[in-house]
Amino acid sequence: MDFDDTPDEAAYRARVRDLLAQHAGDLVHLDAGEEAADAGEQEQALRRTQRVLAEAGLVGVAWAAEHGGQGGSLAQQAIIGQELARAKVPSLINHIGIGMCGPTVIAHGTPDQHERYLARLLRADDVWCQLFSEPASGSDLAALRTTAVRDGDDWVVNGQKVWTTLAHVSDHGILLTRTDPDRPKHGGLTMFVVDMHAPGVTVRPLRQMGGQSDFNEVFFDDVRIPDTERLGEPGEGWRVALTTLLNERVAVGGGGNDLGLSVESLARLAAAKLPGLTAQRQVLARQAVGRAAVAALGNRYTGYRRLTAISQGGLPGPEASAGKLAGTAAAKLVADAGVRLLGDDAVFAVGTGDDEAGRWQRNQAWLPGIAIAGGTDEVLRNIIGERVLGLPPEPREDKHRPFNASGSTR
Amino acid sequence: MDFDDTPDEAAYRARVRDLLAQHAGDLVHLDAGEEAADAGEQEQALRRTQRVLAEAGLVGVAWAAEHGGQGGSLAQQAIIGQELARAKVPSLINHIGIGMCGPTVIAHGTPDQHERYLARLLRADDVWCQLFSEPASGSDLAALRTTAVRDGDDWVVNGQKVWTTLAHVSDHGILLTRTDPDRPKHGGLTMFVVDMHAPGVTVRPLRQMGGQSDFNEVFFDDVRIPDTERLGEPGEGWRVALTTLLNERVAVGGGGNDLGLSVESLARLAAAKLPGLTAQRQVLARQAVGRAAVAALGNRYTGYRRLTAISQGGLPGPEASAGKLAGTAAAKLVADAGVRLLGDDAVFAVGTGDDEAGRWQRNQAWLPGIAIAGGTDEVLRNIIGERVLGLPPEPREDKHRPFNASGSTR
Amino acid sequence: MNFDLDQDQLDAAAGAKQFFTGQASPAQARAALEDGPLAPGRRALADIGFLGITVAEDAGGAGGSLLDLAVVAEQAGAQLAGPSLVTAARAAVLLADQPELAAALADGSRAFCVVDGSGPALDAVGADTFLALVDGDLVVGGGEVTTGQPMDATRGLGVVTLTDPRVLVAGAAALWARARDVALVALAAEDLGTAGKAVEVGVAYAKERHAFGRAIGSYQAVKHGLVDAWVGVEQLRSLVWWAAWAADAAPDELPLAAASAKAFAAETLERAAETCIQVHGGIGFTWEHDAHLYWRRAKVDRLLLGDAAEHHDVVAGLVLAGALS
Amino acid sequence: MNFDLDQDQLDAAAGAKQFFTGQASPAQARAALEDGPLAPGRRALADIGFLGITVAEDAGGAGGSLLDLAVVAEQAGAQLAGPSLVTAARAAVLLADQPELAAALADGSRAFCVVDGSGPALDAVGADTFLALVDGDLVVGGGEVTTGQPMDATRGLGVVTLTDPRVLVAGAAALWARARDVALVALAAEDLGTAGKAVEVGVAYAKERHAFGRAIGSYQAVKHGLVDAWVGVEQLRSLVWWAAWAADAAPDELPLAAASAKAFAAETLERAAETCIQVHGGIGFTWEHDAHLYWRRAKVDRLLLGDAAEHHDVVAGLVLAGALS
Repeated sequence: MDFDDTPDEAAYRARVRDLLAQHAGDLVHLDAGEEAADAGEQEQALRRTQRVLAEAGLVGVAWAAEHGGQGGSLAQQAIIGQELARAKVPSLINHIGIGMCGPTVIAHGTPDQHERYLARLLRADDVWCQLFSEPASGSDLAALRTTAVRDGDDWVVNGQKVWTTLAHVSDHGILLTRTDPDRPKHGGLTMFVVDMHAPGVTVRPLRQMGGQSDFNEVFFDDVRIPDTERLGEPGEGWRVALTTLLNERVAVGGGGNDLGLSVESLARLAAAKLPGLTAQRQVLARQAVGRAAVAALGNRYTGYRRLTAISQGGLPGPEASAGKLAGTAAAKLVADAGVRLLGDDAVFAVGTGDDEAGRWQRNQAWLPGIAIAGGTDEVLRNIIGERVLGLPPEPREDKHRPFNASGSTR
Repeated sequence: MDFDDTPDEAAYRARVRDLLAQHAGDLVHLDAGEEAADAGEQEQALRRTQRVLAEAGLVGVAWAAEHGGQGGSLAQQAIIGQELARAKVPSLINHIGIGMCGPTVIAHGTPDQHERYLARLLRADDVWCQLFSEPASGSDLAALRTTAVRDGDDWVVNGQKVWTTLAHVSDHGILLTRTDPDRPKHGGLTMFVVDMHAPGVTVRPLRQMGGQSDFNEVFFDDVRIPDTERLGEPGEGWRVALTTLLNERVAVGGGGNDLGLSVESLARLAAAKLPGLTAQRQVLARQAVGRAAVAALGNRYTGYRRLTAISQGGLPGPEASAGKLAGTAAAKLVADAGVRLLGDDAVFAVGTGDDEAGRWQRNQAWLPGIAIAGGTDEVLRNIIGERVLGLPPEPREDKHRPFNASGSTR
Repeated sequence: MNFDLDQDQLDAAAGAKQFFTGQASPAQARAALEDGPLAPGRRALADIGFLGITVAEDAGGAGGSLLDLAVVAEQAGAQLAGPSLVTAARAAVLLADQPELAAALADGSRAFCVVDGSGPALDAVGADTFLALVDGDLVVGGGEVTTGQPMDATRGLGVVTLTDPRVLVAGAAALWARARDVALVALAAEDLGTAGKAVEVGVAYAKERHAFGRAIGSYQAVKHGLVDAWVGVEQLRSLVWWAAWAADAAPDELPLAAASAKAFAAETLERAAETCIQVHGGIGFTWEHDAHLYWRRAKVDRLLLGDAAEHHDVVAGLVLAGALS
Repeated sequence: MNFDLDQDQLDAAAGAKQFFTGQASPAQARAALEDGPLAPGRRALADIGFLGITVAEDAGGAGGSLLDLAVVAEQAGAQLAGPSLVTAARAAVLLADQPELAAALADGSRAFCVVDGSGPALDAVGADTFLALVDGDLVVGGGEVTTGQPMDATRGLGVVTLTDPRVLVAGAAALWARARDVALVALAAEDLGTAGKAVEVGVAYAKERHAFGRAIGSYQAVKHGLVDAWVGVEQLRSLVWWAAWAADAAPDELPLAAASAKAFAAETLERAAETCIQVHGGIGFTWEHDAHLYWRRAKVDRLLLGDAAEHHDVVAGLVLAGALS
């Protein structure tokens, strides 16, 4: 047992670090939490950063060489992630495309689609998004209602998607539609690549309770998609989507990173604030800080176990869901300990909101979403209960009914 | 709003207090938690106490006069309960008979059964128990497997009951059996009055995790019950049992009493122990005591609202389930605060176990059972969710299948 | 034993519900986050008489009990109304022997704010008359108000610097303490209303929203979460009623009852609001949905007038001193 | 990054599982409540070499790491074995420079007990050699043991009065502190085993027991409770491994890791044991069922060597002093 790189990993890390230093002038660098003033400029800078990294061979390393990747390992990909963070280079703008859309196109696309999309995706010439969730189908994804109807060589799409990360800057998306409502819910779905600039596509940012907009709503109004943009056979959309979701798990990974403000930032806040509290409040604040730290450390070291499995060539299994569950719980303890230390300041946030109090206040308002987005706590518990512990699923009355006749259409 | 008796209630209370004083010499008196050394003597004394109270008109006051009661109100019954507690007279030995078995016999029995049983029950000439639960049917009561098969003028009973309070001292019981396994689970049940001294009835005390035995197992081995002891029609047992369960709710009532050791005993313990703790431990112990007290008070005053409803002539509804849920939660907080104050002493309990530490230790070991006995937390939450909040029930696949063919037989 | 509202109080609650449903809403609380006005606002609250419920009749109030005020405050909380009846209840106690100021409280001609310590004060924004305890005396004066970016804009939070304070009542520590306890009860009553509403909204959605072929409220994870929140609301209701009753009928019990109600309110509202968001899934954490407005109220109110830890400590102190025996 | 057991450790765990499954059980823990002997007992633990895992080779031990011991301790915990490997691990540190005593620890010829303060000490019952820190010095001696009626009889709890203590190591505060941290890790490892077993037993029952026509494990209330307990066990496993690794490979991290593991162990085992009882329903709180034996272990272990509050405070102190940066 150790926490060091293997010789191979160390050599790879050195090469990555070297490349990042070499190209430092062409990359965006941001402190955590910092944002560029102009969103458009920011987008261009992030696209440029990804192109530079792609040209240096640091994007899509785990993809096969024939698709523009390096045929590398998930461990190498994790090392790149760590080194980017260390160099304060923000996440790749096309992380959804690389992690989810690209692998889906690779697995189910035609050679022509591979040719047209993959290289451009890795260079961020095209940014991609994933269009699955709908207002009436969140946890129950297969209940989606966006329809695609065959019309000559095209399909005509109508409906609405939601929770679409990056849709506002995307050029393409993978789009899950219902093409046969007479079949049971999972059986009537078909996947497409959609041009986000096509007529009839409208993107609207979705404002969250904290005020920020991490997601979009996307409306499809008689949008025409050529049949050549289909991914997989008609009616096979659910199977195609499972590829995407498996890759989402690989991409998210439950790597044990802190969600929201880190336990280190809690430690700094506590060191600054604790001496000013009464003796009684110090006792209580220390309990809250200690408990939050233990939870965050438990999650962090559990993440190291998963990284070890990946580093040994494994794929993240359903137990990765436990990482998000525990990470969410730890994040809530960290946030609450921070707010407790700040007291009134946290709710009141005098000034611009860029101060410490404002940061913790925003963190607090962002947290309720993390127990929902990317799989609600309830769905994650079902996944772990059924796929890890082997507990029986609940009875499902909806699985075999024609979608038209199902309660899901309500 | 007030917490006083109405003039009628005050007059009734005075009369009860008077009667209790008058008969004091013939009644058992015990401090809370105290027990007689000899169980047999204790049983006789409790039977005698109930007979004296019955003759004074203080037993079964809410029963109709034609059945030996006083035609009084539930409020009067509550007043008697309070005054018995105040005079340190323990609960009536036949409280199951009065609260549940008697009302079931009244509602579904023949005039002959009324004649033979009710007066003797009120005087504790016969003690009664309720034989419903089985090893394989706890929360899912209707899944019971004890069979009764018609044989001439008799029914022959085989099977096992469990969690039977008072079975070891009972003379009669109401017994729910399966008489038609080909019908759906609720449809094939029949209720009987069983003679607990009949050949083939074996009672075995069931030891709980804390060491005490509040319940029994009861085995039926070819026990013959004359058809004249049937309560209700064959196949109507579930409907008869619902009468019993409704009356159980009335009897238990969720009256807001502390479960386990009282918040007052926690206050006394805290006053004694707190000064000996470090400043840090005092802060934490005060948090635990305060939180437990608030929970206990919330439960107590919610009980007063239910008592008010009864006092105004209402019947306890499904919201009484909330009383047990909240009472259980409060009891856990009280127990944990007490154990926290005692620290090592609580787990170690030097001496006879009759000291303060032993009492809190026993309380702690008794608590896990209260979240289960008399309706698990989970079942209570279903009841409140469905009958109070109107949330839809879960799909039930077992309701309409013949019992023989159901998963419930596993 | 008659631990229930009487018919007048039930009627008052129904009237208040109608008023607040018409005059305030989560939508207006949302608008207040972007500088919209408070709803229903001081003027409307004065006109319907809610600012004077506990003001003496000869000062133009209704001379009602704190319980009368609590049933109205519950309805105010359900609609996230502002300004708060907490301030009205608290000022009415402080101004019991000041008929002119009390009349100005009841008729809304002055906008009061009661200031504790140096933290943000409730209803400071727009206030013109400030009450505070300075060196044991009750003082009144003007004030300078600094505003921030509070989680909940309906609370009118501001940090106050008193200007030109003059002594109104010398040696007013006991009066101040009673007024603060009364404020705790009124705040717990508003929180009761908000928490009850959050549960109601969650229950309604759980009946309507379907997933995997059935209403999500049929799943135990959703059902049991709502039940626990509901049970908390009903326990809170009992504590609020007890505390409000005690204020008038059993003043010795008020400190224990008020601290209990406030401590329980803080945690009950927080859980109810978080449950409301969680039950709604994605839609529940959007700006346009009401759930976060209940949640914002919860996050602010749990700290107002002392958090649960402070009041649990108070309860422990009273219990240790024999309050339950 | 290789945060996993190696093949030797996996083999050791499998061997230990076989040993403890054969030599100890909840049934024997139940019998111990009525004065039955500890199982497997000191003799058997010495014979298989488990008392000497971390004793130096030249003192007759295996010279293994704390992680080697932790994987065995986990299996001991799963069967509620006694006496505890916590004592062996802790004494091995204290006796690092005392080859004769260390040999007597490893071969079981002496029965050790390590005594902190005045509370009940682990493995005091039947011990003949007591180690304690007196005025900063490590002392060894005999002792008089007073027994009580502990919740869990497998822990050999007793209050110890030292007799004839002699100084073994002068100025041993740092040694004592390290030994105590090592004890925390071993205790957390035993708790990991007990908690894992309680979850396993609960899961098995939830698959088998039916209510309302389906296995109770299909109900979310049951399923999610077990999942939360399981997630806790896996987090605890990571903390135990980290702390055990740190003891040998990164001693600076040991205090933070050990306190974290012990704090988390206390609450994780308690929740797992309570979940196990609750899942079993009525049968779960009977004397004859194993569930309460896990629960008894939980109720005792959460207080042994300091409760969660004590260790959360330690963690906070270390974090505030920069342990994470």
